[in-house]
Amino acid sequence: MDWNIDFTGEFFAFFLLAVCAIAGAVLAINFTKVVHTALSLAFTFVSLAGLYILLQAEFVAFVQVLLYVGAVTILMIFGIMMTKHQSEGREPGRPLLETLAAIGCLCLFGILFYAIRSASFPAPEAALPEDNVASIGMLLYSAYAIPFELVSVLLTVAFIGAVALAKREEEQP
Amino acid sequence: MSMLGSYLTLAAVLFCVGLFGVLTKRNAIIVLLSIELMLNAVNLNLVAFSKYGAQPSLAGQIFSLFSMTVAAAEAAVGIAVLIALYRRKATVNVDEYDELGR
Amino acid sequence: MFANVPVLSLIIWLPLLGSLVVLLLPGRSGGAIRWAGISFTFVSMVLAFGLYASYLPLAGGGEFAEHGSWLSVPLNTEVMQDTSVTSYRLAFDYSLGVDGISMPLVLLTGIVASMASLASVHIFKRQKTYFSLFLLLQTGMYGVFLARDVIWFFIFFELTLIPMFFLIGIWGYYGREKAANRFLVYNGLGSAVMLLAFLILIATLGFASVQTDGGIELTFSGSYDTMLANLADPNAAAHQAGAWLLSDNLQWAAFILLLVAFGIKLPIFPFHTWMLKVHAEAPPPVVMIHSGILLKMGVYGLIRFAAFLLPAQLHSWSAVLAVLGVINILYGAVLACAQKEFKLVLAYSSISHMGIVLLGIASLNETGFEGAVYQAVSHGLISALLFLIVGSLHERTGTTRIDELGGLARAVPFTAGILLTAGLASLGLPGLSGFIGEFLSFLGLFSTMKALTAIGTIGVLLAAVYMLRSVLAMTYGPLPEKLAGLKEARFIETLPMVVLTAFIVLLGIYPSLLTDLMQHGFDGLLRELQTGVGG
Amino acid sequence: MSSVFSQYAWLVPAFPVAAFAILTALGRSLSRAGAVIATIASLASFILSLIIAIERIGQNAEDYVGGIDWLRTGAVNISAGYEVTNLTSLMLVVVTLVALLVNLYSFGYMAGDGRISVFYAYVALFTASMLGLVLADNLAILYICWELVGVCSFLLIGFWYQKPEARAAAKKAFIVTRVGDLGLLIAILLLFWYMPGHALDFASIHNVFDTQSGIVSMSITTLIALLIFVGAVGKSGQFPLHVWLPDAMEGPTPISALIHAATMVAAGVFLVVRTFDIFEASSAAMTVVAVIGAFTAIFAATIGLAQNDIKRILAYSTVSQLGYMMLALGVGSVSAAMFHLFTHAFFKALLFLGAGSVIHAIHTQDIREMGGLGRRMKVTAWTFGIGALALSGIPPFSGFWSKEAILTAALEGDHPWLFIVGVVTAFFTALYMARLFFLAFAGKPRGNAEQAAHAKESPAVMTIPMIVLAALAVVSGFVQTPFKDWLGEWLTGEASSHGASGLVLVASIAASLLGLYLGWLAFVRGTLRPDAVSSRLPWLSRLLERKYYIDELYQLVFAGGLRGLGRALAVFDEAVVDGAVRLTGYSVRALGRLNTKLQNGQIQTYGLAAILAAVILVLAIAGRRFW
Repeated sequence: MDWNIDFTGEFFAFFLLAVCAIAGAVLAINFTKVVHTALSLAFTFVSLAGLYILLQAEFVAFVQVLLYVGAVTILMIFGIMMTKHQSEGREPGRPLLETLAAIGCLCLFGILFYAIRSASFPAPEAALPEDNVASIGMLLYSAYAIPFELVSVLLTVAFIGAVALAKREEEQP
Repeated sequence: MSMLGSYLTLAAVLFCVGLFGVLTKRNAIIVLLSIELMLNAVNLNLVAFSKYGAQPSLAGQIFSLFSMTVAAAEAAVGIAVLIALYRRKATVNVDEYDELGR
Repeated sequence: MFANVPVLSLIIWLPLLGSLVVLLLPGRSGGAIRWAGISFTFVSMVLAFGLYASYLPLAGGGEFAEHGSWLSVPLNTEVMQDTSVTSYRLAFDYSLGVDGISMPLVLLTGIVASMASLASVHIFKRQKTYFSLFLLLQTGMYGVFLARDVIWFFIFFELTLIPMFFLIGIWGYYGREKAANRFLVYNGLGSAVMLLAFLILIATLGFASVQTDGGIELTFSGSYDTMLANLADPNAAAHQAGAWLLSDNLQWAAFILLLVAFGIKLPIFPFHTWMLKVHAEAPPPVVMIHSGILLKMGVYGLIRFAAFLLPAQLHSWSAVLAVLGVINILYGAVLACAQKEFKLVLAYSSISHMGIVLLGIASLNETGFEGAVYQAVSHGLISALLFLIVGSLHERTGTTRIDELGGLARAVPFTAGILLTAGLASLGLPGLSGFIGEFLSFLGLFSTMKALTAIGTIGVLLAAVYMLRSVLAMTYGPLPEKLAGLKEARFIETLPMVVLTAFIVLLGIYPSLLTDLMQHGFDGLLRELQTGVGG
Repeated sequence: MSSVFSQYAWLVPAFPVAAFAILTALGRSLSRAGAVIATIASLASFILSLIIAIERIGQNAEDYVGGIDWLRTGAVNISAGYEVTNLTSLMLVVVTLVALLVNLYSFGYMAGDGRISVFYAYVALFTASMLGLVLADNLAILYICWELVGVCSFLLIGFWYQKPEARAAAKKAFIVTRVGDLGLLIAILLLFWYMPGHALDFASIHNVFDTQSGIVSMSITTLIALLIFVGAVGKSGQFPLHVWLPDAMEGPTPISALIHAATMVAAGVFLVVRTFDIFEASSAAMTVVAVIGAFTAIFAATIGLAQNDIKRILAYSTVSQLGYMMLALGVGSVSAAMFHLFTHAFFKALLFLGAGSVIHAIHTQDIREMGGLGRRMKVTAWTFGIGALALSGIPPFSGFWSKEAILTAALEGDHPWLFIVGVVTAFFTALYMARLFFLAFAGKPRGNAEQAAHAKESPAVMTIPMIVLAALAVVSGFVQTPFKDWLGEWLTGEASSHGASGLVLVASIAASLLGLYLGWLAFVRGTLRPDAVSSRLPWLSRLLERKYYIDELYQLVFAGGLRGLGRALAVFDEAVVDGAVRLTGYSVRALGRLNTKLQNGQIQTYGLAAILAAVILVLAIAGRRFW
């Protein structure tokens, strides 16, 4: 079988990080304690950040670590801490739902995998610029200025919304 | 064949694992986390295409940045909603969140 | 006589106007509502008779045709390979016409609807709604027989369903809701199937192209005449737009869909069970309309669309139709022998009689086709008369069960006499109209399928058995004590009885009244059957 | 010679039609006036038919055909036409004469009935249809009138509708004859498509089957002939469709005389005569006709021996005599059959009117309750006696001559067995008539006192028709004797004097006399015990009394079979056909319920459904390339 893979350094790095990411994801699904899940996912996020570096997306990798590992995971852990989780792992399983979900996901993966394998990707016409953090900055403030501003509005709204939602209802008149 | 296929396959694996989590996990927090995983899988695709696509450009990376931002906002709102719900129902079990069917 | 009058439109839309007028009348004035309903019904009937008087069979009714554009949707010209096409659209026109096949049925509608309106004087519950629905129903019925565009046919066909649903569901007997639901579900299904068939026909057969100086104008429409013209001249159509010619498979699909759609209405075994409920549960005037006219819409549709537009399929399936007809005849007749409720006897006898219509259609010759239409008209009159009597009896005795009635000839001699006459007409006594239709249908089919016809004629014998069994049990014999004080029918009831009987006798004694009308109605189909299929 | 009056032959049935219309329209208010109108109409018909017949006597009169287009469709073009020939003019006279006499007679017989105008209306309609049947120039019109006489017969049998027996008898008559009608209908359909030019008129039939034989193949000819014969069997009460005729005696007695003795039942014979060319073209059909006729003759005669109801005896006698006519046709003698039809019409009508007179007087039909009526009802007794002698075939009464003609035809036609059957039947006929006559009119009254007190002669309006018929029963035989074959020549147009056959004369006279003598011994002298046979062979007498159990058999096989089939199909309709419908409805509802369950409000279930659906969709769309 010809897998068309060059055993380069990049490949080994990719392989290592991919295994980490998948392992983290699968463990996250399998852990029964929520905190373990959250931590294991954080591991996956870090692995993904490594992959971004491999893909010459240093800025994205940085944001990934900052945002996901730093913000989202911590947010989730706060969420975990604010709710009770005594009953976890004790509910009866839902075999039908889980079987069907497994079948559905596997089929989806099968379809995606088949599509990826059978697609022919043309070779990139050019390489990305070496130092692209600066270029991203330029782009964000020129071509993507309006979306950038909109995202900031979104973040603000989300922030306010989150506060409003999480506020205790008793405090309302 | 470049590495693109491998990245896409990895993304597909992560996406499907996340999807499975979304569909089967009872704990609402894990569901939210699984959604984050799925979003990450998509980001991986974007970044991979940004390098190995037919016309490499930074658009993919920028797009993934926006996506991450939206994901962060989503996580914040999601946790807030969850806490509000928890306060009302005293559980994070999604089985109990069946107001849609009533 | 109708030089510049759109008489067909008047016939169709006057009842609708009447329906609105009835709705505008104050709800308390029962008499006014009733008379408005009856008079609007009669106006249409009179117009229908006027049409009959000025109808010339040789002309084929062309002088009455009405046409107007109604709905036109432009389509992409880019999809056309041929660049000379300048205009490409979907057009549904308002198009009416009458010919030798629809003329008898329009007359039938007029007569039966008028008589049913007279019979409706027993209805006191929500009169206003009743009469407005009743008139709406008439618009639908006339429209079905007069429409010359499949989409309009479909609209009118549906227009009969909804008022019928309410008429059964509100004014029926105890099981009325169930009967109405079953009616609607079955017929709705039939309509859906019919619409599918029509869409096939429109897409494959209903195009017309006009050569203008700019290029070709291509129009898809539901126009029946366009379809007929395309069918008669397939070469021209193929030349203009080869890709859209009605392919063999599509023809078969359309034919079978139409057979099912109209088979439900007719009804053909095994689609008949809905009809039993309707016959048993609906109020008698509504059953008069239903059994008298609505079933005939199935006959009409079958001849008009399945036979005229798809003669090749009819030709290859004539044996199937004949077998279905024989099954209908015998199945209905045997079951009619086993019923204890007179309404159900009549319902099964309708199934049996509609089998004869199928035989007539299956015969593929003029005699058979005319027999089928004749049988349809005659059965319409006879079953209307029978249900009129059923209504009159039910109102007096509270029952129409055979074993609970008896000796009516003594208690209500006039009604009993008419009932006996109607029963004799129904079993095909010569001298009454039922015989002519049966005779022509059998005669027609006999030329091609002798053994099958011979089996079918057993139905005539069985008709005698079930009709006499039930009618004699009700009219002859000793009078049960609880029926001793019965009152004879009033004038308003006897009038429709006499009129319907008169028509039955008239058509039985001088059948040329109707057959002359149909004389040229089938010319096109016969030519098609001879040349297009025979070759 | 041109036929002046023949062209007005359509008026003959028109009179009774008019009478029927008037009586129906005016209804019961007419009462006895209606009877007068109907009688006048039948008188007019009789006079006109007599004129037509007289006009045709002697010279070689041309046949007259006229009519109008009646039904025009495609290949079918049927005219409502009439045809006057010697045969039809003879029938016209017979029918109108008997109808007139019965109309008169009913004046007395039906006097007390409240629905007398209805009765006369039915009789008028019957007369009209019967005349139409006789005059019809084609089979389609004949068939229509054929059915109409059937329905009139049905109406009149059920005239006293309150009686359940009358209702049952009417129903039976209609349905059993309808079986025969079905045969005739199919025969007409066959003829229509096999005849050149789709002609159904008798002239064309004559051309095709007589002169241009070979146009229609032999097997089809036989089939058509047999199917026509089925029609005749139904109408003329031949075995195996004879069962309705005895039951038809539930109707008023004048009707039994008119319809079930003289005219309508003879229509079957008339039909075979009209289409005789078809029969002649097929020897197999002829054999069937002869055998059925002969069998019916002896079969019904034996049943007649064991019956006690005066009208039923006469009814079986009618069946038997019609069998004679069929026998005559089967051996190829139209003239003998028509001759017997002619004489039989008179003497059988006479016998029925006589029986009616008796019933009118003592209100019973059981001959065991009669006796000694001869002294109290002289006219009835004498005329009835004349009728009985004519039926028994005693010279010089008319029955003798016609029966002799039939037997001669059988013998000459080389059918010795049929001849023997005929002679034996003649013996039985004489025997049962002797039994009937002697039991009813001789001896002492056996009924109760009240009946004896009532027993007095009927009014003149009833006896005069009987006297007229008695006179005809005596003289009508002379139109065709072995010495002068006048009727046969007139009917067929060929001189066919068959001469006297000593064997036939001797055999038939001997058989008849023997029968009468035995009857006299048994029922008057008492030297022969009447129950001699029944005590020794009880099964035989029971078999005869129960009419060979044929009614029971039919009841079991046909009525029971139909009822069983009906019930079975009703179950099928309810369970299978409607069940399938209900199953469809139920499964749709079940599907809906299943879907409701899916709608549980949990987002994960929805998500799962969406994913699965998406997968299926993708597979369905993208997967097509693999198939």
